[in-house]
Amino acid sequence: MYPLNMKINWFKYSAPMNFYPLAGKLIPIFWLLAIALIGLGLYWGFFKTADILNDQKQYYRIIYVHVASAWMAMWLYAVMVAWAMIGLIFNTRLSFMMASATAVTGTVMTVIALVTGAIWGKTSWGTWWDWDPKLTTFLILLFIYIGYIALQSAIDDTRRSDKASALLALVGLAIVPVIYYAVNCPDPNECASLHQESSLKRVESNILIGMLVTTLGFWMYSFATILMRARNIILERERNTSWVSKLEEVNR
Amino acid sequence: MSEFFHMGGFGAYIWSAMATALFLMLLEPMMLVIKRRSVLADIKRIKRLEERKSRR
Amino acid sequence: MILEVKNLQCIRGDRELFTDLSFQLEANQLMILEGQNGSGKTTLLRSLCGLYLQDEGDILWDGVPIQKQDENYHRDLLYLGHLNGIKADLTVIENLRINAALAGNTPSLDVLMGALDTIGLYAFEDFPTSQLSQGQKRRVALARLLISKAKLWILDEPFVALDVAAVELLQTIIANHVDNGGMVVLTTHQEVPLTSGKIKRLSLNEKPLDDGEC
Amino acid sequence: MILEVKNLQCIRGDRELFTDLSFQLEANQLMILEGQNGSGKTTLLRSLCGLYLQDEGDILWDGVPIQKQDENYHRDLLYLGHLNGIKADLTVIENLRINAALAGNTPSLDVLMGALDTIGLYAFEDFPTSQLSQGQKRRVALARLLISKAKLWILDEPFVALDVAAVELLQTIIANHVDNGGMVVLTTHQEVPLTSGKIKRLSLNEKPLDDGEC
Amino acid sequence: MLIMFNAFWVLLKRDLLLALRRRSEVFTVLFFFLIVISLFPLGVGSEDATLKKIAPGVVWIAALLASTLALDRLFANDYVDGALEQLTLAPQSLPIMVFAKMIAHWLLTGLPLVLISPLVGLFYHLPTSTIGVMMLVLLLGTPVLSMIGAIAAALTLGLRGGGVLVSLLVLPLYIPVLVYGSGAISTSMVVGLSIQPYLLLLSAFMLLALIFSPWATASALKISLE
Amino acid sequence: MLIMFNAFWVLLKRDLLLALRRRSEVFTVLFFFLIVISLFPLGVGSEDATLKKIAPGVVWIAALLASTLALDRLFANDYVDGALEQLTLAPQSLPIMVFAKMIAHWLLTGLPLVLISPLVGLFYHLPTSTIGVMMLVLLLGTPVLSMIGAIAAALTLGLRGGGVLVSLLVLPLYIPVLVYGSGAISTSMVVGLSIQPYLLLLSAFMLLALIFSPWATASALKISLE
Ligand code: HEM
Ligand SMILES: Nc1ncnc2c1ncn2[C@@H]1O[C@H](COP(=O)(O)OP(=O)(O)OP(=O)(O)O)[C@@H](O)[C@H]1O
Ligand SMILES: Nc1ncnc2c1ncn2[C@@H]1O[C@H](COP(=O)(O)OP(=O)(O)OP(=O)(O)O)[C@@H](O)[C@H]1O
Ligand SMILES: [Mg+2]
Ligand SMILES: [Mg+2]
Repeated sequence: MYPLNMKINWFKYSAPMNFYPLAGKLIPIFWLLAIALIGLGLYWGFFKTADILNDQKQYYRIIYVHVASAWMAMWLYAVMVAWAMIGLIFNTRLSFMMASATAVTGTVMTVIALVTGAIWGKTSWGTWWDWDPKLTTFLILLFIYIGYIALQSAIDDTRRSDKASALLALVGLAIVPVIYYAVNCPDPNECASLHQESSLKRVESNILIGMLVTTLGFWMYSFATILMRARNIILERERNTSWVSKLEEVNR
Repeated sequence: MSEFFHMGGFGAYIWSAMATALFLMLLEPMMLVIKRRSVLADIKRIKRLEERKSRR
Repeated sequence: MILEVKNLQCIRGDRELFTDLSFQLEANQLMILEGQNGSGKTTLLRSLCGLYLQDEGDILWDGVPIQKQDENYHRDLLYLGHLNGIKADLTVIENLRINAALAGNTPSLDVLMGALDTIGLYAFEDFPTSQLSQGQKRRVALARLLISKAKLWILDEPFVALDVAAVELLQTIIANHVDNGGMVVLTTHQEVPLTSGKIKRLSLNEKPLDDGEC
Repeated sequence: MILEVKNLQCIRGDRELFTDLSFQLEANQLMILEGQNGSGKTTLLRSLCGLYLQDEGDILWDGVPIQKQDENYHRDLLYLGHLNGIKADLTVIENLRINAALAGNTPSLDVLMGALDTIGLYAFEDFPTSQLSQGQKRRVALARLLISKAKLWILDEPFVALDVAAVELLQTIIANHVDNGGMVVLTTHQEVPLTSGKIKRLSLNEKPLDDGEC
Repeated sequence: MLIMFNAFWVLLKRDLLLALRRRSEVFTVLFFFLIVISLFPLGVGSEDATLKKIAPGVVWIAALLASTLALDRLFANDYVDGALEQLTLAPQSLPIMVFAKMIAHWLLTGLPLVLISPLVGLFYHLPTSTIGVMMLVLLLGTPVLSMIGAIAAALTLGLRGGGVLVSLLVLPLYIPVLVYGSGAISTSMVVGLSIQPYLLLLSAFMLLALIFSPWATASALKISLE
Repeated sequence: MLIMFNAFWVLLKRDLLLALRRRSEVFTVLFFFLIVISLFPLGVGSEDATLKKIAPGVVWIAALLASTLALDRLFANDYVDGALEQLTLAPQSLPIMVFAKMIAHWLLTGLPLVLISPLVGLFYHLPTSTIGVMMLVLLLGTPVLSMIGAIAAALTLGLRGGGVLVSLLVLPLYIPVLVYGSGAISTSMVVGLSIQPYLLLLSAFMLLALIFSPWATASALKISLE
């Protein structure tokens, strides 16, 4: 009735048993890439753009970390929702594990964006925090991440916690755009043009390169930590299976 | 060199931003490694327990 | 009407409770589920109701997997778990009436009072159930059996908290249902002499309690 | 040590559960409390513990009313009600250790593990109790009996949810306690052959269930 | 179809009957709302201008909090006594039954807030027209709160610390309602500005919530009961 | 005496251990506090002067609400699983045990608020000295909240709608702390005024609560268990 062999082919790496060693091989690669790219991006930003920045704008150097983490924070939310959705549709355990592994790294990125953003704010506006739409959205994003993690850790039963948090992520997906709209445009009478000019357009191309390279490095970092966390989750959940007890690291 | 660290008066801010990012991005993998060790230790303990029991 | 279970597997936490469990139950049959504490009886019963999703295998009602026919199956099903499912703030008779209405029945007052009488709660009909003793609460829950039109009863330790008279009564009720073409699956730790119909016994003890560990 | 009950009366809502109830219990005695559902057994046991304040009469421990000697009496008392009193988030062994500590005991790890072994929870010591089945949770609660130094045990339907092996085990535990100079008051609806010591039976059925109303 | 409506009415009536038995619960939510409202002048000071300024926000925040707090009554009691598992096993559509429970919940917690809100107007010296607007937006907004909240309540069923957890999940999701709800009230105090866009947005939220939340909540319930 | 302290430590450790098992609960209260704090600028608007003006009240109201919400963890879990009835039967002084539970509760819900409060200072653009005062008054006031709250929590044990009911009982009792707590913060923003009287009053409240609340709570527990 079911296309069984198809299923096995398609879902080969969706079995934690197969995914675990694969992830183990990928992690060092991602770490290397992350260090290299972040190093390169920051080197570029700190040493190759000095002439562009006149003395008042030195603080622009925060942008490399700030923008990279801000982007990652948003991207990882999308990734998390995608995993959750796949999990709910195909009922694959691994997708749920990936979703929860992504959430924590996303939270870390959000925190970095908020902290570096706040520091930037102190340098450029003279205040640590302002209730500007972008910042507020980010704060709310942090709350939503935290809610996801809190729900997950409040439920012991892994099956329930997987599905419950996935559903929450989906609900979040539906509401987050509305929140974004509401925060950006609290007064619908004056909100004809939502598309304010992207701040990116005002950035020098030279700085942009550094930013993009750093962001790529942050991507690699996220891959690495997500895979590490996924492996931990797999070990924890499958600790009584025979394949885990045959693992090299267990028998050492 | 000190001029580089000074960064036109913004050194403290820039470096503290970098430091927080670095700190968090080192802390996260460190926690992961610690967690991995504890999970592995747990698995080993379960295994020992089973072996002891099968001998019983 | 047949309840078929095919190659069922359930895993709780990291313990495999049962694998490859297959059986079928027909009209006029009673199945007694046996097993030590923690052997997975409750888990199996909840899977049979569709409240717990099995890890492998199928549960078929009339040949169709129960996940694919929620309301149809639910019309034929009556489940009584560890919890009574009665509202403490409502009176005994309100509880009974609402439960029946949600199951799609609208019994007359006489029927309801008759059921209460039978189950030993005569003159308690206007008590809020919060003021009943443990065993009396259980009786309110059991009164549903007398009103329900469901074919398949799934009862998790129905004899708990009942006194001797009530246990006997419940035995008769179950026997009657089975004799009239019903099916019952139940668990109990008490030795209860259930005589009528074809009795099947299923033991979950094959895997001893600490199988994984010893 | 004597537990004396003199002319006890309890009224719940508007029903008089019992009046003029008097008995006494000495060392090496076991008292089985009998009665239909709703006859007031739980109420009586809770009054004996001081958890429910009787309407009339006295409960004396060693000649002193129990209300006047809280901690003294509590040191000699072990109560196990319908609820298990174990924390779902703690592991089995943590639960046991903390319960013992609050009762004033500090048993060694060996004693604790021994108790778990006896009660059939060997190798479950590091499980959070939330992941145990109903009967296993009950066993955790019962493990306290093995550690406690209390003289008077008050057990409300201790056999509920236990499987046959566990019921037998508990019988032995109770018998041992009674033989060693303890006292036990318990209720149960199951026919449990308790043989040792002097057994007293007290029935609360004198007033039939629906006495007031029919 | 008929049987569907039957289940709807039975449950609606049951929940209202239960509330009737515990009338005090309805008043508790109401008084919570009023207490929060009246704490602000105590904490912030009671200058007229300040009060007018903060009134829209305070009303809505108090409404969010009251409705969040009341959420744990939506399913928690039914979960504990096993009635909920019986509901999911009833031969009726679960989303319909969930919808009935949401309606009952709004009637018992949202509607009273709408009706009491003129009092807030008095406390904070708001003009009459503003009070009307406030009632209107509360009428449009509080059902959305109940319906979004129901999803979170279903997800956190039976979890320890459920009360705070549910607030954590739900308050960020309430933000759009808060922003436009309080926006409408503030705008109504400014001469010449129209509040119509606000009302349209709030109605749109309500419509969306009506369509999606019963299904989402029903799925969440099934997940939680496993 | 020794055995008294023993029970105290055992229970304190038990409650902290339970919290450790559910670390997320501590964070939930914290984030609830932060969310409430950040709802206000969204609802009220974010002008600098308004923010500074409402900050003292908002901080305290958020603290009151967070600590109220967390109250149902104090005894409710122990009540439901029967641990509470075992505690009252333990051969130990009940007030001492109750006191241990209060301390644990404050460590888990009050102290984190004190530690996080500087963030509120940033959000609302408060001067540094005011942030210091805010932490100090929170440190003095939150234990009082836990201790008064414990009485109400004990009284409402096992009642349906306990969550809202407890808030209803307790919020009016919190008003003195609210008034002097926020008063101290506002005063500290005015040059030349001393906040010492506020601190003295808050300390007096704490002392009174320390003396009476364990006994009151223990009696309330006994009543609720009957
Ligand atoms: C949605 C996520 C975010 C993105 C994509 C983002 C991106 C950017 C970009 C591209 C710039 C440079 C703009 C320019 O050159 O003028 C910038 C500036 C800035 N960001 Fe962010 N950021 C985000 C979140 C945050 C957060 C959360 C904070 C504060 C906590 C923050 C604070 C700032 C500040 C203060 C500036 C300087 C603005 C100026 O100089 O005009 N940002 N951000
Ligand atoms: N909260 C209450 N308010 C009023 N009446 C009550 C309350 N709780 C119990 N009762 C009444 O007290 C009587 C005795 O209850 P109790 O729980 O002591 O019975 P029991 O002998 O333990 O019964 P069971 O065998 O069913 O456990 C019952 O008839 C019940 O109606
Ligand atoms: N939430 C859970 N998470 C993990 N494991 C669980 C959970 N609930 C139950 N289990 C495990 O599942 C097993 C079976 O539990 P179940 O309740 O089905 O047993 P049972 O046969 O009904 O036992 P009893 O006779 O005691 O009621 C137990 O060993 C228990 O440890
Ligand atoms: Mg069971
Ligand atoms: Mg009883």
